[in-house]
Amino acid sequence: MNILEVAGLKTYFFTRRGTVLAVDDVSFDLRKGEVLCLVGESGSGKTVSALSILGLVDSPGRIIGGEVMLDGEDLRQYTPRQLRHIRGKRIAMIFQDPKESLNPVLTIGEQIMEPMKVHLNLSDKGAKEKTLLLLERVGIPKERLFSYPHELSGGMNQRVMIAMALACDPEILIADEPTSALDVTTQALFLKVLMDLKKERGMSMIFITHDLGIVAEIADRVVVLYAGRVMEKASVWQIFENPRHPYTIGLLNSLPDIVKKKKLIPIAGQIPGLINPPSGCVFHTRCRFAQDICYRVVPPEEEVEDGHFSACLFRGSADIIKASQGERI
Amino acid sequence: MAGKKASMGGYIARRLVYSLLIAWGILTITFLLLRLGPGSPADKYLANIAASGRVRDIAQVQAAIDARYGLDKPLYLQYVDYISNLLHGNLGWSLSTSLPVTELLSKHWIYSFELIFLSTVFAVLIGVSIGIYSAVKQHTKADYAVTVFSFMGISIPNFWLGIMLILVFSVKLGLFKTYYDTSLPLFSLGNLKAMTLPVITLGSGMLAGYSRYVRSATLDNLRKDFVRTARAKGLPERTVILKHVFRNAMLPVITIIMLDLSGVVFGGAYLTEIIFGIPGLGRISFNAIFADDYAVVVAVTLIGAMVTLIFNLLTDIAYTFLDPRVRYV
Amino acid sequence: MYKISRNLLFAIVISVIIATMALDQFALKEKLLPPLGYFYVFFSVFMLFYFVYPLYRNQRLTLYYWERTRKNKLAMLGLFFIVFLIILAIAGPFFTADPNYVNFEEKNLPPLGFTTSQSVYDRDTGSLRNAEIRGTWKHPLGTDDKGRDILAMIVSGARVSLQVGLVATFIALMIGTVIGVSSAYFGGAVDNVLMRFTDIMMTFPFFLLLVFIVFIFGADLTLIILIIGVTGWTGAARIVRSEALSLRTREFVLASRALGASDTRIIFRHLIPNVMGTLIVIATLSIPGVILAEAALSFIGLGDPTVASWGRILNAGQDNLETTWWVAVEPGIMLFLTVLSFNFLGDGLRDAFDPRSEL
Amino acid sequence: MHLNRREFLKICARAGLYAGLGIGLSGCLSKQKEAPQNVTLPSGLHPVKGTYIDGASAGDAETLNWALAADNASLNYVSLTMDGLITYDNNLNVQLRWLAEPVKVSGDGLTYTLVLRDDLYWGDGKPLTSEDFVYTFKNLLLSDWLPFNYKDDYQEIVNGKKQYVDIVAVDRQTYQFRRQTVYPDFFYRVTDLWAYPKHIAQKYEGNLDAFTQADELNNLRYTGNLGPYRFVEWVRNDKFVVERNPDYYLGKENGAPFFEQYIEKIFGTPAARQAALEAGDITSTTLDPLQVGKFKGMKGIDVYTNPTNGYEALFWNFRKNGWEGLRKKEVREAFAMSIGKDSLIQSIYLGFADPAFSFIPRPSPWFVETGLGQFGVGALYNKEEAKKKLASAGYMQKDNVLLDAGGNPVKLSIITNSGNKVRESIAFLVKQELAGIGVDVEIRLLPWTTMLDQYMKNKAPGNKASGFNNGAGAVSEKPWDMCIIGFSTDLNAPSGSSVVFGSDGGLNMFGYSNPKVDELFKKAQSKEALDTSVRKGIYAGLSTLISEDLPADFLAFPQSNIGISAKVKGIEPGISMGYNSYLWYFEE
Amino acid sequence: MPFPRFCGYNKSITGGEDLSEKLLEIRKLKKYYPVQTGFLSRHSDIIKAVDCISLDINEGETVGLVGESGCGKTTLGKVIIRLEEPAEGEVLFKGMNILSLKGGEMKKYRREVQMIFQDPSASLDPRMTVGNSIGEALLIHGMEDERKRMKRVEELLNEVGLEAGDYSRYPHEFSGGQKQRIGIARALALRPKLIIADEPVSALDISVQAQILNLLTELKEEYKMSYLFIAHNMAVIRYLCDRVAVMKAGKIVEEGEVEEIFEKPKHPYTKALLEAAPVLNPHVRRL
Repeated sequence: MNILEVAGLKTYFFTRRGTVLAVDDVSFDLRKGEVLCLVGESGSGKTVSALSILGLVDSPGRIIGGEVMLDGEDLRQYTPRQLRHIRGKRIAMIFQDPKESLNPVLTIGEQIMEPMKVHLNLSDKGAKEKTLLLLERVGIPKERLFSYPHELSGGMNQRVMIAMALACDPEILIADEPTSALDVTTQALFLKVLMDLKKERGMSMIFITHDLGIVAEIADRVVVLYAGRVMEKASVWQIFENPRHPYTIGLLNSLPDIVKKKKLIPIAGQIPGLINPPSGCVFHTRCRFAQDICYRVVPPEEEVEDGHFSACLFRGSADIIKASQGERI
Repeated sequence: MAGKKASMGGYIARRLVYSLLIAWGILTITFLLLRLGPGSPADKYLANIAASGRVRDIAQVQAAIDARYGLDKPLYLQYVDYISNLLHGNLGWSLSTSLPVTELLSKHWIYSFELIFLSTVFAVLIGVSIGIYSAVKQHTKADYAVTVFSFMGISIPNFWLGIMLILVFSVKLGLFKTYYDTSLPLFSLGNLKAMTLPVITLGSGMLAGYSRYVRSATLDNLRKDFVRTARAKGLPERTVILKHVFRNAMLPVITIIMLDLSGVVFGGAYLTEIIFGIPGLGRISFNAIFADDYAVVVAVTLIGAMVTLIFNLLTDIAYTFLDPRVRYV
Repeated sequence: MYKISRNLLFAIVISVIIATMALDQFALKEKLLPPLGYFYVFFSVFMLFYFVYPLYRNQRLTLYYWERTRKNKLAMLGLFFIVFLIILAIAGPFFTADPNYVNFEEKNLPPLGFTTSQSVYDRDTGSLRNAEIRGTWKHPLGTDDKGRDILAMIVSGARVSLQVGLVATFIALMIGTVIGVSSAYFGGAVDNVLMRFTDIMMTFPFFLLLVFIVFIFGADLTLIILIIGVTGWTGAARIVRSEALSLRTREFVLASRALGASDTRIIFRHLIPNVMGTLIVIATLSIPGVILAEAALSFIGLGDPTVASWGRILNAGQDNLETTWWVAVEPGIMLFLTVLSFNFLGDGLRDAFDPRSEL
Repeated sequence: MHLNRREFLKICARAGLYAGLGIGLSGCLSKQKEAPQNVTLPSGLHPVKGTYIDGASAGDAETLNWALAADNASLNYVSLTMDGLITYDNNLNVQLRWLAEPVKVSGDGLTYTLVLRDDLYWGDGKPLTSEDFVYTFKNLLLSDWLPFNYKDDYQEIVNGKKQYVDIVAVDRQTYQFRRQTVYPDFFYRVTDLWAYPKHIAQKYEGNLDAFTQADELNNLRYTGNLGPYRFVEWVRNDKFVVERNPDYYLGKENGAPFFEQYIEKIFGTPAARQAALEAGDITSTTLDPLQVGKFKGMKGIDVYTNPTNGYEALFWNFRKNGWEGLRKKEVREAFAMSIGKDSLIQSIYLGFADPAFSFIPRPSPWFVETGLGQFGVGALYNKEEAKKKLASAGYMQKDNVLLDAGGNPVKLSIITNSGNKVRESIAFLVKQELAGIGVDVEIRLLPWTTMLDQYMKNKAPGNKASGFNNGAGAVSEKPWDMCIIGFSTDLNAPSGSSVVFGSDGGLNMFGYSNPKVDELFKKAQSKEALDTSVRKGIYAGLSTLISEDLPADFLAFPQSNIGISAKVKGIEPGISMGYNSYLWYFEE
Repeated sequence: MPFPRFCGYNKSITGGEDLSEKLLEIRKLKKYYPVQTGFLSRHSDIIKAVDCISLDINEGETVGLVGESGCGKTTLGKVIIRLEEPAEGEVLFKGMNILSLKGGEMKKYRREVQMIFQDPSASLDPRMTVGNSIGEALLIHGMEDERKRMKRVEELLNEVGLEAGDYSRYPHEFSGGQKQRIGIARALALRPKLIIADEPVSALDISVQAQILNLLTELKEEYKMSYLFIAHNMAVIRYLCDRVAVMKAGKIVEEGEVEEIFEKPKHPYTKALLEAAPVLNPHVRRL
């Protein structure tokens, strides 16, 4: 059932100041037809993980370990040419800032048609027809075919991005914070279009976000990342109702809720730098429950309940369970 | 759409008006320069007469000649005369070559044009390609080689380079003629061969400069999100570079090339023409300076400024077609 | 408090310099310094007060940018050569011969380790007498056609080149900064007028204009420096303006305005220090251009004839490239290395000051 | 790359200092030989072939409309297409060109009769007649509207009034100049001018603008068979191209000239010019002394060393803003005695010059060697002696420093134009030498215009305009003490140099005044000087007087070196080497 | 549209009599930007950034201003602090019209009203030490003694959770959250009565957001200040504010007590905003 499996992924950036451990031993899998959310704050490695899947990490970054299995084949063993045939065709990706992610000097029509011409060998005419259909489907008037990105609003541009991603009917769509540059109302409309399309085509989706609200809204399963490592992996229900990692708990406690006013309990301290990440558990510098052992031992991911993994040495401790339930008012 | 066209027309109109304003400023400054020069047209004849050492009463001759050239009029009337003469295409009479300045320049501009044109083509073709190459291969040995080579190209005084080239390739190796032969038809094979050393002399600095600009512009654009999008679409690397990166990178480079035209190219062409004996505008004005033939010097300065102005205008207009974003400015 | 005292101190020092200059010009019989000398003193004092002292005071920031620059090997190479050149220009004349000392007995000596043959015409026999000449330790880089020591000339040429490069660039940047900042800050009509004027100046082919003006007013080093400074500010003005414009809307400037900071305070405490990085980069990258412009001017015979600049030595040597090649080749190499060094350093500084690479 | 404003030293123009085929107006001796065409061609054929390219220095000609020209290059260009009345060979003997017979001077020295050949015609086939010459003189050169440079040459003072000499056409081939006063050098004035075709020039008469801009006069298409070459094109600042004139009147028998084309090619720098010769791209060019050794050793290139008619001298400022010491003869002598001319020639000219003691160069028929004060050479090169002379004039030495009467060290300035490397070197050498007698010299290298405007031009108090000589009371704007400058001398008529040394000479910028000199110059132009031997005596006296009074320290008569491809044959080296260039030919 | 367009202070909308003391009153404020569209047709288009807005802020109150990007909320903030000049209208601070203030009075006003900016990286001068940035306010307002200033700045640093030793460090040495703390310290330096916080947390990470929100709440108590809190995140507004005004296209479409607005939004736009905001509960899914 797993269409994509990522195991032990390590992507480091070799900068002049030192090696940035952007993604350090990250594993997760994506099941057919589900929405997997990668959640984390800036620098947690969620975007780099996604880029690593497609081999799009730019210099000075390099994937130095792990496997990316697509339908049982390791994409890391692929030649650049083979990988190119996966990109856009079997796995498509959309990015955070639609304005920046579209080439400003090409019309949107041209940009949508590009992958079709490359992967499907469509003629100009065929590509154009298909593009018009796609545009209609994502809700863009067809006379916009010859518009340039700057002539469209952010929401519209993000729809263009979807149309482009869906051009070759990929099996997997990776969406990297596609809504964070959009207004709330636009975001809601956009998510609707995205989820409808996903259901329609039975795609699997990796959705990267820092917004737990969106996670609650669309995810089937969730991977919580922090400082390049996986903290917790579980279904969306488990995450929100029974979080078993202090970081997840901290996140949930520091978010104000729109439904009712509650007390906020922030996570103390700052996000650590990734050149010399904290020893042992990367979260120990900010963890309320940290013990001496946390400074030394890198906690392994262990299943705490069915399909619920946590990388905390004290995942079952009463304090944590209490914190996760009791303090959430 | 109609609104867009109108705004584009408006933009061009605005540029035109600015250019006219600048042109007027240029005319005024050149007029002042002409008046700054110690020489009046009279001085030429006066010098001749005085040189014989036999005529004492020079003041009278001076007055007569001043009257003939309208120099006894108040300054503003001279200014009006100057402008109206220019509008009639009359740049005055060149005393050192016995030709109307207009005719002199119309005979000689082609040599400068050929030199600048060939050098620009040479510099742009090679500079742009090695610039892109070195950006794509950033941090490789090839990149460092290009970088060091570019710096050397920028730093080598082109008048010195010219002399050395003549010494080595013409005198010692006898590969080229030591001078530029004007009897060969322009752009003929022999003529192009004669242009080799001058073009290298003038072009190497430009080439090096352009390769630096192109490299950094390409690097800037390589980091852009839309490049990642293009790669995520599975486009071949060639297409990514040539279609997506190149077009965007060239936009700022075009401006720089145009700016170079007034500063680097004219100055360089001036020296190159002197060294290789190419009878272009630079050489003409150089000789005119030492012959106190100010009308020619000022006319060449004027033309240099006007050409720069027109090229800047053309660049601005070309921008509206190359960069769709500008149309709304 | 320190700001006021620094400005005050600067004003006092400058008044003293101006007073001395006036005294020198009008009262004293023996001139203490040539006009350029005063210019140089003024320049040094200004740099000391508004460049070196702030660098010292803001050690942490200085160190931070130094660390960033230091990573660029080419820039360090350039810096090394420039420091060498500065030491050469300042201390060199004490160790080398007088560059103006002429000795026709020792004319056209090749550099150490080279030999050359020279011939003299004998009117009586109508034939040439040939002689082999060998380079000597006394003149390691050889001598020119007047027997002047080329090493000494190159050392004094280094001084000239640095003077021209630094002072002309300084003038250009001062003008450019004033025009750029006022254009950005006052906006509206002021901006329009200043920028159109800049446009006009920019369209003029710089070198042609330079040649013309120098020819009209005479080839005097001070004047050449002034002319380069007065015509060469346009690029700086544009860059400073666009930087200042973007800075003006930056939130820290807004914050300062919200605190009630005056325009002068914002210009001098926020705009200029922030433009400073760019200015340093422009300066480092303009200096080679200026040095080359002076050299080119000297090369075509319009340089100050009383000053042994590299361009002038080169000009003197170019006619006999095949016989006394060293006269043209040596200053050419120095010129090339100097320009290269400044370009290396400028590029390194640009990377170091690049806000995009700042965190 | 000389900064000389060429027209300034136009006195040079009277005797060519040319590169290449110094075709031209070289001055000459009055003894006219009835020279036949002394063509001594070697046996065999000289097929017409090849292009002769002469590499010239930076300055291009200014106009082909010769009446307006004041620079050597212009006259040089024109002379390729028009021979002129006569020319001079290397011994300064007259060679007839357009003239059918030698100039007849009447016994009273007042009438000059010139007879033209009858086979000369203009480009449109109309014959060249005496009427053309008379018209050219009367209506153009000597008219009010045309600022012809040599007008004064045709003026004489009759009863205190200036007037032009009379020109009359006697018949179709013959015309006469009729003077009322005697002027022995007048021969040289009347024989070195061309004529305009009357029927063309008439169209522009009276209108300077039209005349200046007249296309027919600005190109040389009217030259017909008057010269060895015909005008092809003139690319400004690049080249002047002429082609073989098949109708050339001197080529009727032997088919001269033998070059298909002749090109004056202008180079930006001497280096480029010499490189081109070395590479074989051009046929000839002048060489710097330093280059001669290299080119002499080169196969395929011959180097010719020829004397010239110029001299370089150190002039003193006699005016009020110069050092008063230089107005004393002993001081001048002392200075001249301390500047060694031999070492100057050795180290600066590398031997290619003669020491100079007066303004008349060795090739001139009026040159005398005996009786000259030979300062700076031999016994008269003696710094100790110089110091004694200075002491006698009241200038004492102290610690090797010369002190003036007030006890102050003597500091003098020496000026010369920047860009002229030879003069620059001389300035340094003079400084070095004068340091030997305790004089501290400051060298000021000035751009040519600055030097002329601020140092050479002078004006008397109350006078508005400044000129090169505004009388005894005039001073220049800026003070100076010594000046290095070069002049050339009309070899045939050195009396022209009175403009430099005469008290009211137009180029006497130095304020020199010696009644005896003035008198001798006047004498040289008087009736008694009609007799060549008398004139010789006058010039000898003048030379001796000048060499002793030292209005300037004459330093050297430079020689010129010309490198020519060894393929070129028929060359007769000498001071007017190019006089028979129409007979030169290429040999493989 | 049935909903009434109103201009001017309409008490019926806010409901109930307001007895607490008014700190700031905005009356019919307008701010227009001209947009150049063509060469000859200058100023033909106008963007109404602030279009006839009236709003009160009481002492000790936190008023939220919510709306989507480009609705003019930031412009309103800038007009209040006089970084922009309005076209029309009045802004009364403690009953004084601040738009006519000049010189010394203006300087006084500056002490009372301060602003916190959105982007913590852009709001600090990268070439100035943190101490100087914070101390600048004190210097401008007459505290010239450097030692005194330093002491006060160190106090401020402690109050916002930084260390006194950070005084001589530069902004690039801090993380985003810390920079925002510095920005807050700078705003606090003059002990203002009103702080305009323009999206102070939207550029921060979630875990840091809460720190800053809590800090703002604490400081409000300590300094007895009012906030005008500009945000687009409804949840943050609900957490922090007493009253909220909803802005759309330069106009305030609805205004009232937080609970009232969130529970019973009247204006369709408010409803849309609330509906679009994601809820932290996977059980309430709408997609």
